[in-house]
Order: sequence, then structure tokens, then C-alpha cells
Amino acid sequence: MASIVQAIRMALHYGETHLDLKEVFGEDVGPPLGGAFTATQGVECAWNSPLDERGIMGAAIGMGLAGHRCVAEIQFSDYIYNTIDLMKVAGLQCWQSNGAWNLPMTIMTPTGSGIRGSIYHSHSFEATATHIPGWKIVYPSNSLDAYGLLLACMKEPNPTLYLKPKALMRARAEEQIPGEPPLTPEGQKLLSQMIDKPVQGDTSKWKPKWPKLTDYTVPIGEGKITRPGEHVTVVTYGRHVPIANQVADQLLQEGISTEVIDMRTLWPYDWNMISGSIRKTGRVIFLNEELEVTNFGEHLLRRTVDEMFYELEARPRLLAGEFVPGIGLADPLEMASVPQANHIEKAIREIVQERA
Amino acid sequence: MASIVQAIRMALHYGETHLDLKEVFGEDVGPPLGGAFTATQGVECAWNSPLDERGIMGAAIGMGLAGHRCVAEIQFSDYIYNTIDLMKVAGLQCWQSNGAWNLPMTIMTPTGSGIRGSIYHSHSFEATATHIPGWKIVYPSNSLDAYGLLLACMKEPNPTLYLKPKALMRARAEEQIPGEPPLTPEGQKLLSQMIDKPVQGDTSKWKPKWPKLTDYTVPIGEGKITRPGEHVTVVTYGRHVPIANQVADQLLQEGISTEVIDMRTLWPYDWNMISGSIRKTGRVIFLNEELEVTNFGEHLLRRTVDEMFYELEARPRLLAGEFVPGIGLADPLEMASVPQANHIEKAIREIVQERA
Amino acid sequence: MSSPAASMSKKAAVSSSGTASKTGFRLDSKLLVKIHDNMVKARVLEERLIRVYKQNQGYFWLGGPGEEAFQVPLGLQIHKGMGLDHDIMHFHYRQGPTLVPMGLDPADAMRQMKNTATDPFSGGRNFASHYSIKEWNVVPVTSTIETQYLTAIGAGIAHARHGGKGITIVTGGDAGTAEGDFASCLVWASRPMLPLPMLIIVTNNGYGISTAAGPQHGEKEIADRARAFQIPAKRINGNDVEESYFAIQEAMEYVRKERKPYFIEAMVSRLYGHSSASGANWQNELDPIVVFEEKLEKAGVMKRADMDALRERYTQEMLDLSRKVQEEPMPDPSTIYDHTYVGQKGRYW
Amino acid sequence: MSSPAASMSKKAAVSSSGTASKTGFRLDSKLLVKIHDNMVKARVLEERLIRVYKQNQGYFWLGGPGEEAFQVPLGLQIHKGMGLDHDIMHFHYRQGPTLVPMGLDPADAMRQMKNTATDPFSGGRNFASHYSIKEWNVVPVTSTIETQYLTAIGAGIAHARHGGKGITIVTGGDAGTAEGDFASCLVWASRPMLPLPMLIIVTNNGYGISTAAGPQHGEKEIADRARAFQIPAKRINGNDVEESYFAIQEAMEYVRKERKPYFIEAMVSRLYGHSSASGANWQNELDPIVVFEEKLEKAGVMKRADMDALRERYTQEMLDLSRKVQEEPMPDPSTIYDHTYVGQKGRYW
Ligand SMILES: Cc1ncc(C[n+]2csc(CCOP(=O)(O)OP(=O)(O)O)c2C)c(N)n1
Ligand SMILES: Cc1ncc(C[n+]2csc(CCOP(=O)(O)OP(=O)(O)O)c2C)c(N)n1
Ligand SMILES: [Mg+2]
Ligand SMILES: [Mg+2]
Repeated sequence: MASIVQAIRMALHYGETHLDLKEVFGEDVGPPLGGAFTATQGVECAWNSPLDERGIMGAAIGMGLAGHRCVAEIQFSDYIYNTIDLMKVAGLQCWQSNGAWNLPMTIMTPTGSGIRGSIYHSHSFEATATHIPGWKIVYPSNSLDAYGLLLACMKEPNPTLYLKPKALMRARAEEQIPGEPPLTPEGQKLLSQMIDKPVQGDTSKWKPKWPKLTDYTVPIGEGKITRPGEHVTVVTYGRHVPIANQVADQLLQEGISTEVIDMRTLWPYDWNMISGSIRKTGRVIFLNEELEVTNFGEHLLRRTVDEMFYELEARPRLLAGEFVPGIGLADPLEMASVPQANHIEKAIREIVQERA
Repeated sequence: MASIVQAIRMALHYGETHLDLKEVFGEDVGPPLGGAFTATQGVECAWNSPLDERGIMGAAIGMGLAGHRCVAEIQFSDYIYNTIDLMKVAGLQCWQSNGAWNLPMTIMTPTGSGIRGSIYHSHSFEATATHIPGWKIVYPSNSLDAYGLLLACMKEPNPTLYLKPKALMRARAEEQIPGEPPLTPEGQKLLSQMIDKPVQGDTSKWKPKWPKLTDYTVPIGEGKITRPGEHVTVVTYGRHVPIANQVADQLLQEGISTEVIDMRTLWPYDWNMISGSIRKTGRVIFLNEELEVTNFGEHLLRRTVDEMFYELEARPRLLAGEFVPGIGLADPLEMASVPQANHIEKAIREIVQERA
Repeated sequence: MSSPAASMSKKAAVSSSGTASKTGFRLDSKLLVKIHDNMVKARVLEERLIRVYKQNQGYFWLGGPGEEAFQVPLGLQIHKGMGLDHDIMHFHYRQGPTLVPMGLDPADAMRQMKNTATDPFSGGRNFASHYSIKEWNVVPVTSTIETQYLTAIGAGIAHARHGGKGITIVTGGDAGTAEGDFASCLVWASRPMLPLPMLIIVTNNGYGISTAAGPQHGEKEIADRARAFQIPAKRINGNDVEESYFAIQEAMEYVRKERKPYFIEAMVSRLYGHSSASGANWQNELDPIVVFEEKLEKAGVMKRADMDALRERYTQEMLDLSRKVQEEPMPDPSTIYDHTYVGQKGRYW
Repeated sequence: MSSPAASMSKKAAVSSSGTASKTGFRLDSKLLVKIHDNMVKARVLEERLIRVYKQNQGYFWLGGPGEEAFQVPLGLQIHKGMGLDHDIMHFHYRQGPTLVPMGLDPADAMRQMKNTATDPFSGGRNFASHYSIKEWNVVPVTSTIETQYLTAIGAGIAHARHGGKGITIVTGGDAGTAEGDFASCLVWASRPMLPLPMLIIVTNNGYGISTAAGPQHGEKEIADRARAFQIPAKRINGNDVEESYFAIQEAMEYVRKERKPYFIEAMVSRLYGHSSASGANWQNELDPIVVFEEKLEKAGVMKRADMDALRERYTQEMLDLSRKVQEEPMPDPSTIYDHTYVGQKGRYW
């Protein structure tokens, strides 16, 4: 029952004790806070960097080139946009040197809306990220994947971007992370006592008691079918996975059978799984919360058209965020800017009724 | 017969004498060089900024908010990627203030490949740019449009991005800019004597003699059909317009009739023209040189699918740059990374033969 | 539109023969009382905003409680108005106490806090303390740390070309100076080819969210970084009203007249922590209002009872305003594209 | 793989009783001759690359002619090798004269200039002077100005953790210091919580492409910006071999031992302009080789004829190499995706 935040902490602990992880750093990443979402709390090698995203990204690159592995955090993906040139630099080190150098490094950053974050705590980053060659990009939607994908990143010899869904940081897994206490209310409480820093009192000497964690790696590039179905495929990731699952469950009661794919890795993505599912259902909705113009879902849709245009049974669709300059703070604005359950339901109903 | 470079100079001169243009600045933009491509040579209000793209973009925003109009240059779009956060800031000033503020400013930057620019002088920028709300984005493919679109930008109360095709900077127009000498070899020579700074000798006191220029504005948002045709639509812009025209002319001799659309404005784009043409031909190729993943052409293709899926006579296509970390310097690498005439020809032949 | 506050910045505010010398203050009593009034008003407003957050009527709070002794003297000396004859402000998110003496309507701050459609700064779109006042040259506050030091350059250039008395003022925190943008501001402001009439301010509260400044700063004072560019620079006690007032006065006189940059690092308190994300609870730091009130009382400029009554009155006023604002409507979902461009929506047309 | 050059950096190079004192030089004659040899070799190599460009056998040239008096002493004192026991270099694009004394094969520089598949730095992908030598810890030179000052931070941190004698060296130009990244490097290098063993270098040639430094720099010396962070800093005459040698020696000793940053601003010439984009023609600036050769001759360390013969020999050598390289193949178009990732192509898989 670890939350995503707890899963990340455990993965980082596993990394610094079993893998070659040397540094975890970023703004407010070290004590006392342990990260804006406390995802680095208790991690031994975590420290506070200067307030300087360009410095953080640059430092991560330099460490990686020196063979000194790090996981660096950009506090919110909203604040990663002053480092795009550096991400491009990171992505081309191996290629530019014709294979002589490689760059093991991981950048993690909370992404997306859903926390009433207004203009600058609601940004998505997938479109920009997937347009940068040379990175591998993962985006877990639950705690077990959060753990397994972070381990995969820490083993990867190339730059990896680990996107964390802001809206799900405290969501609890339905599956057990190898080593964590049992998935019971008692187990959850125990885990909290072990690795959550107390909110009250003098915590300057607090240390976590880590469960005996073991290796569990979700291979980069493998999606997951979270709901099998026959009539339509919904391809999504991160925050929208639980929402799509819920809509699928609800529509199933009316006999509409939706296959939900959690991409888990955005690049390189699991085209076998995606195309296989689309071939089966003939209908696909690419669902994400990013701005809909020059959106990564448009790439997936284009590739669908490239390879399956004449097989599709209905017009393939993108359901994405509105192309607004920001997510407005007021509730009605956020609800109207980012796909919600009702939008997904409507899109599914429409596509299953459509006959090519 | 003005080149694009000369057209830009003339437009800036028109701007500083007839419109409200107060500052033209950027790296090496002022004397003695007048810009990496000499596009700001002779412009009275042009000056050299510090080597600091973030400062340049920030300064442009601050001027715009102060009602002080500028055209600022980023020396190559390859070096604009450290300012994406600022471009987002620029794009949301009006929206964020709920309409209280507006931001007249223009950023111009040479874009794309074709000058054997290797990794860092070959970048395209359209995908990233079109994903940023709040800007208007133009991309001329010839001198007359270069002049007319720059005038449009200088009249626009919103942030404008003026992309200049690196490969075409010295290309000569077939149409006359109102006021420039006649389109003859003598006229071209005369224009050069008037506004090109001599390469030899002491030029520290050189001043251009400007022709009597008049207003000629290409409205933002209007495309242009550069080759009318019946069988297939090629939607492109910038550097690829003359190449597409040439391929179209060549194929016409075999009876393949290609309609070529020069978008001229990437945002807001001329959907009336594009969709009208696609409805007519039933076949479309979106052509550009940007990295093909999360590419702006994929947006256009998605919108085509959204609105015309059941009307298309063949699978719609994207012909774009390979998803490589960089354009390699060696000739064979550049040729294989960016669509060339032979790739376009092949794509057209294929799509006209395809039967849905 | 010229501000009455601006005339306050004249040296006349210093009474050499009048009340000031008797009180031990260098500023005259009328001005002292006015400063105090604004400090209390600004504080009570912030405390009301925090209540609004704690009562779940707003999603997020951050603001400027603890910075009043510096911010109020700043606000009083700003040459307020629209256009290049006036000062242009590129502020960050702790500037409420500057805007209060400039004439901010506290109800408007509450509207933004509650993200109502009536919020005049952003129409319910932006976080609290993200002010934007076109009529006063207060450009929209943007959340991105330190980018205001870049955008301010453009205002500085416009001011340099325009001449006159108007200057550009930029503010930000101590931790944010680690962003390269802070250095860019110093580079551009100090260029021999066009020095910029900018008052560059850093309010140093010793923290960036949870990160203490000490282990992060190799420079003795942030002001040293400005000095490296030959920019006159001062570190001051921003918790002291008079020190702040005169430092700002001196700086502004220099910038307005010389048309060159000046740098102030003001050491201030952060009385409710970083933001509501860290709880927005009272911190054990020096309270500049307490300090000031003690001095005022001791000097006989104000009485304890009057000061208490003033706070009482503002507290009630803010509560009433907050209730009133509560009735106001939320923005309509159909408006999400409004004002993407001047007079235009922003999707595909 | 430890370098013989590294041992040169020992103070032993200074002969207090031997040849040096007789010549008026502080360095001993053997080392002087070696430095001269490398300077000439580096210069002739650059001049050959320029010829290659002018003969249309390459698309673009830029490099380091004019910086030899600083760059060669730097190269000789680098502790060369792979891994954290050795120095790590985050260089910009004028570093040929540093790499020549480190053992660069001039043919390789020509391969990159001619973008052949055999170019060991980038396989014909990158511009000239964009070196990348994994075995010597020379990370790939990236065209983006000043980002090396950011990436170097990471090497500095790795070095700080690792301990030992290895240090991080970063170089760049004067104009580039206007990018915020330069300041970021100073911020990170000087943090009290983890000072970094970095030698931070700026080679100041007074220009950024066509833009003269004077009107752009408000600071008296760029070194003052490092001093603001309490980083020991020196501006030196980079056209003087000995001044450069000893300044680098002192700096390196400090950084290797104290594990703290040190800053050098070296004033240098730019003898063929910015790059081939500005013509790559000879500029009327002080030539450090001419200066050095005059001194060597006057001191009797070398004879004019020997120096001329040396240049002659290298000129012929470079011409031969250039011809040889001309035969080598271009990269194959099918390779564009190679090495996007370690051992993987990079499109869709
Ligand atoms: C570019 C950017 N990075 C990170 C953040 C998140 N953030 C908001 S406030 C803050 C700390 C700012 O500290 P300081 O500059 O000292 O100002 P203070 O809040 O203490 O006044 C951080 C890291 C941000 N808003 N913008
Ligand atoms: C980020 C970035 N902006 C612009 C350029 C284009 N450019 C290449 S070299 C150069 C001038 C550099 O001047 P300086 O830092 O003084 O180094 P120098 O070349 O004089 O050694 C510029 C503007 C670039 N390569 N990278
Ligand atoms: Mg602070
Ligand atoms: Mg220079």
C-alpha cells in the first residue's frame, strides 16, 4: 500500500544501497524537507541544490559523463522549460561522440495537473520531452511501477526522464512492492512509521527504517494492459490511467468493452502492444492531458494512420488538454481545460457507435 | 530581386521609420556585422546585445510590456532552446492578466538546415514553437513574404515569432517589394549598391541608401497556393516551398498535378485553405524538415483525420526530418536526415497511386 | 496619473527641526504613522488571506508578511502611474506590502485568493499575490523564479531611452539569485554602452522554501555580486523602517538622476514560512512590526492602545471584505480561451 | 593511463640553478623548447585546417590560433587519463593548442575538419575543433556557448566526492560570460557545503564574434565576478608563456590540494578572427609565438634558423597528413541513427 511518494523513496534507497546511485539532488530535495512531495525523504545521498534548474541539469550531465550516477529532481516540470537546450545536449552526447561516451543520469520531475496548481504547477511535459532525441522517458501511474521503473532508470546507461504524476503522488498501490509490509491497513501504518518523517517534534535526528527491499524492475519500453477489452482501445499513461480504468469498468456494465493501455514508457513506447490492441479493436483514443497542439498523442495517432489507416473501424481520436496558455486556478477552469472522466466516457461512447 | 536578407533589412527600415519600431537587437546584430546573415545591416536602431539569449528574450518581453516595440534576434534557432520558459511567459502575459496587458514584440531567428550547419546550425524549431500558446508564428519562403510578414509582425499587438529559413537567406524573389528597384540584373546591382555594406575598405562610416519603401503587409494567418493542382496537396513552408514547387513542376509534365500550399503562417494557420485543398484532392502530404516525432505536421495530420477521415482518398502522410539527435555535418548524413526533392517526389508518386 | 505617495519621497519627509528630532526618529511623525498604518494593514491582509486558505476557501497562499518594514517604505516612494514617465515594477510574489501603500484594494487580493471571476489581476486564473496592475505599471507577477530579473531589463532599456525620472524596479528572493537570470540582470544593467536606470532589489530572508541560505552561498553578501559590476550596492536591515526608507530614498535618487543601476539587498523575516505548502504557520523570527511599534511607543509617536485599535479595525475590515467577496462568482468554463491574444481567443480560430 | 606531461607540472620544471637563470627565463630550457615546439605545431595545424576550409574540403573552421601561449602550458600541466583520478575537461571550441601537447594526433583534427567517417571525435558529424576524447577525460565539446560551465559542475562534484588529485577544468570565452550559466558555475563551485575542485578559465580575446567587449562589460575584470564568490581569481597575460605557465601551476596546485575552485582570466589574441564565417583571415593582433620566439632567440635558448626549420617541418607534415586523410571515406547515410543510445539506434525500435 505504498504511495508513489513512498515507492520512490524506497527505490532511491535501493539504488543507493544496491545499485550505483551516488547523488540525489535538487531544490529542497535533502533534509529537512526531502522534496516538495517528500519523495526523497530519508534518502542518505539526497541534498539541497541551489535554486537553479540549469545548474541541476548541467550537474547531472557532468556527473553522468564522469560515470557518477545521479537522480536529479526538477521540483516541478513547470520549471524544466529553462533547461531544454541542456536536455538536448544530454540527449546527443552518445550520438555526437559517435558512441564513445554514454550518459547514465536520471531526471525526475512531478508533472501534470490535478492538484489545483494554477498556471505554474499544472504543466505537462511529454510533448516537449518526446521531441528530444536520445532520452528514455517513463511515466508510472502506480506505486509498483514507480518503484520498478525507477530501478530501471538507475540501471540504464542512457539519460532517462522519470515523470511523476502530481495528481497521484499519494495514491496507494494495489500491488505489493517486493519487501514492503503487507497490503493491509496495519501494513500501511507500519510502513508509514518506518519511512515517513514525523510532521511534529524535533526531527533533526530522524532516520528511516527501511524495509528489506529487493530488485523489481519494470523494463523500459513495456506497456501494460490495465483493462482488457474488445470494442475500443484507450492508450494513456500517468494520471489518466486510473481515470480510464474507472470509466472502462463503468461502461463495461453497459456492455461496452474498453481495453486500457498504460504506456508506462513514453519513449521508446510499446508499439507492439499498442498496435496489437488497435488491430484487435479497430478503434483507438489517445488520451493525455498535454496541450493538444503538437502533442505526443498526435504522433501516436500519426503512426496509427501510417500503419493501420485501412484497418481502422472508426476515426482514431486524440483526447487531450485544451490549448490554453495555462490551467486556470478556479475549479471550473481546470475542469474545462483537462480531460475528466466525463469527457473520456463521452469519447468512448462516440467512437464505439461510429461506423466507418 | 531582393534576397530574403535584403527584404528583412528593408522591412526593419520601414518599421523604424514608419511603424513604431524602437529597438532591433541581438548577438552581432548591430555594427559592424549587422547580423550573422547581415539581415540587420544598416538598420539605424540595431545594436549588439550581450551573448545571452535569456537576456535577449527577457528584454524583449520587458520592452513589449512597456509598450516599447522591438524586433529581437536569436542568432540561430539552435540557440533558442534555453529560452522556452520565457517564451511561455511571453505567451501568457495577456491571458494571465485576463486581458489587461498585451505584449507587442517580435523574435526573429534563422531556422532549419541546408547550410551544412552540422549539429548546432541545422535545428528546426516549429514543433516546440507551435506547442507554446499565445504566440503568432510566421515563416516566409521568399523575399516578398519576408517583407510583408515582418511588417505584419511589427503591427501585431501580440508576441510574434518570425522564423527565417537559413537555406534561403540569399534566395532572390520573383516578385517586387513595393519600392525596390526593378527586377532586372541592373536593379539587383543597384539595390546592392544602396543597401549592402561593402565587404572591403573602411566601412565604419557606411550608411545605406534606402529605396522609397511602402507598406506591404501579408496578413498573419493567410497561406498561399504556390502551385494549383488536382491530385494531391502538399502542405509545407519555408525552405521546402521552392523544393516542393520544383517537384510539382517536374511531375506535372507527367500529368501528376500537385497543389502546393505555402503556409506562411504556422500559427494561426490557414485551415480554410488547407482543408479546402485536401477536400478537393483527397490526398495530402504534410512536408517539413523538423524531427518527425511530436512534429507540428502530426498536428495538422491529426486535424485532417478529425475533420476529413471519411473523405480522404488515400492515407494522409507526414514527410519530415528523421528523429536524429542532430544533422550530421557530412553531406551524406544531412541528405539522409532531411527530406530532399527525391523523397518528396517518391512520396507524391506513392500517394497518387494509392487507392483507398 | 501621478501618485501622492511619490511626493512623499522628497527629502521634506525628514523633519530636521520638527517632530522627528524630538522622537529620536529621522522621519517625521506623520510619515511614521502612515508607514505604521500601512504595515499593519498589509499584515492583517496577509493574515486574512491565510485564514481564507485555512478555511478551505482558497487553494494556495503565499505572500509578504515579515517584509513590511522594507516593502512599505518602498511602496511609498514609488513614482506610481502608467507609462514610461513612471516607475515600472517587475515584482515577485511577496509584494503585497508594497502595493498596500500604493493603494491596493484588499478586496482585490481576496478575490485572487478565492479565484473569483472578479479578481482584477488574473480573473481567477492565478495564485494569490500574483498581482498585475496595468495602471500602476505593475507587470504581471509570474511564478517562475528570477525571470523577472530578465524581463525587467527590457523596461530598463525603455526607461533609458525615454529619459525623465521613471525607473525600473525589480524584486526577488535570495535563493533565486542562484539562477543565472540574476547575473544576466547585472550584466545588462551595467553595460557601458547603455547603463540602465534600475533599482535591483533582493529581499534576503535566509531561505528558499526549506533550504537554508548559509550552505548555498559562497559570496559574503549577495550585494558583492552587484559590486563586481561596479554597481553601487548596499546590504541593509530590511526589518528596520528608517534604514529601509533612507536606503531606498538614496538609491532612487541615484537611479532617477544618474540613470544607472543601484542594488539593495534587504535582510527580512519570513513570518509565516514559505507558503501554505509549508503550513503557513507563525515562525519564530523577528517581527518588524513589533520592533517598529516598540520604537514608536517609546518615542511617543503612537500609543499602544491606538496601535491595538488600528489592528482591530483592520482585522474587522478585512473580515467584512472577505465575506463580501465570498459571494462573488467563479469564472465560467467557457472563458478558458479568452484573452489568449488581445481581443482574441486562442485555439484554432 | 597517466601522462608524462603531468609530471612536467612539478616545480622541478623550474630550474633555479640551471639554464633558466642564465636565460632570464624562470622555466628551464628543455621545457621552453618543448612549449615552443607544441605552440608551433598547434599553430601550423590550425593553419592547415584553415587551408582545408579555403580549399573547399571542409564546411567550417574555428579553432585556437592566438591562444597558444596559454593553452600549451595548460595542456602540459593537465593530469591526463581516464576516470576520476585524472583531470576532467569541459572545453569549448578553441582548445586545439591544449590538446596538441597532450598528444593529439593532428590527422584526427583533419578528419573532423573534413567530416570523414574516420573522425574519432564525432564520426564526421560535428564541426572542426569539437573534440571528444574519452581516454583523456575530454568530454565532447558542444557548440552551445557556456553550457560547459554547467556540465563541469557535475564533474566537479564527482571529483569532490572522489578526493585525490584529479580536478575539473572548464574553459570558455569572454562574451559567453554574459550567459547566466557562467554565474551558475561560480555559484555551485563556491558553495560552503561542498566547494568544488575546479579550475575555471575564461580566455578573453576581447570579442564575441563581431562584438567588442568594451561596451558590453560593466565589470573591470571578469575575474571580479569570481572574487565576489570569494574564489581566488587572477587576470593574466595569456600571451605570455611564463606568466601563463606559473599562473596555471599555482592555480592547479591550489585546486588539487585545497579541493576548492580557482579562477583564471587569460587575455589572449584571436589571430584568424572568429571562424571561417568571418573569413578566417589573419588579424592584426599580437602573435604570442612571435613574442615567445623573440624572447627565446634573445635569451639564446633557440636559434632563428631552428625555429624556422621547425615550422617548415610541421608545415610539410601537416600537408602530408591532410592529403592522406583526403582519401578516407565519408560516413554512410545508413548510419544516421547509430549510437543514439549505447549500442542502440534511436528511431522507433
Ligand atoms: C524557476 C523556478 N524554480 C522553482 C520554483 C519553485 N519555488 C517557488 S518559491 C521557491 C523558493 C524561492 O526562494 P527565494 O528566492 O529565496 O525567495 P523567497 O520565497 O524566500 O522570498 C522555489 C524553489 C519556481 N517557482 N520557479
Ligand atoms: C548559446 C549560443 N549562443 C550563440 C552562439 C553563436 N556563437 C558562437 S561563438 C559566439 C561568440 C563567443 O564569444 P566568446 O564567448 O568571447 O568566445 P570566443 O569565440 O571569442 O573565444 C557566438 C555568439 C552559440 N554557439 N551558442
Ligand atoms: Mg528567500
Ligand atoms: Mg571572445
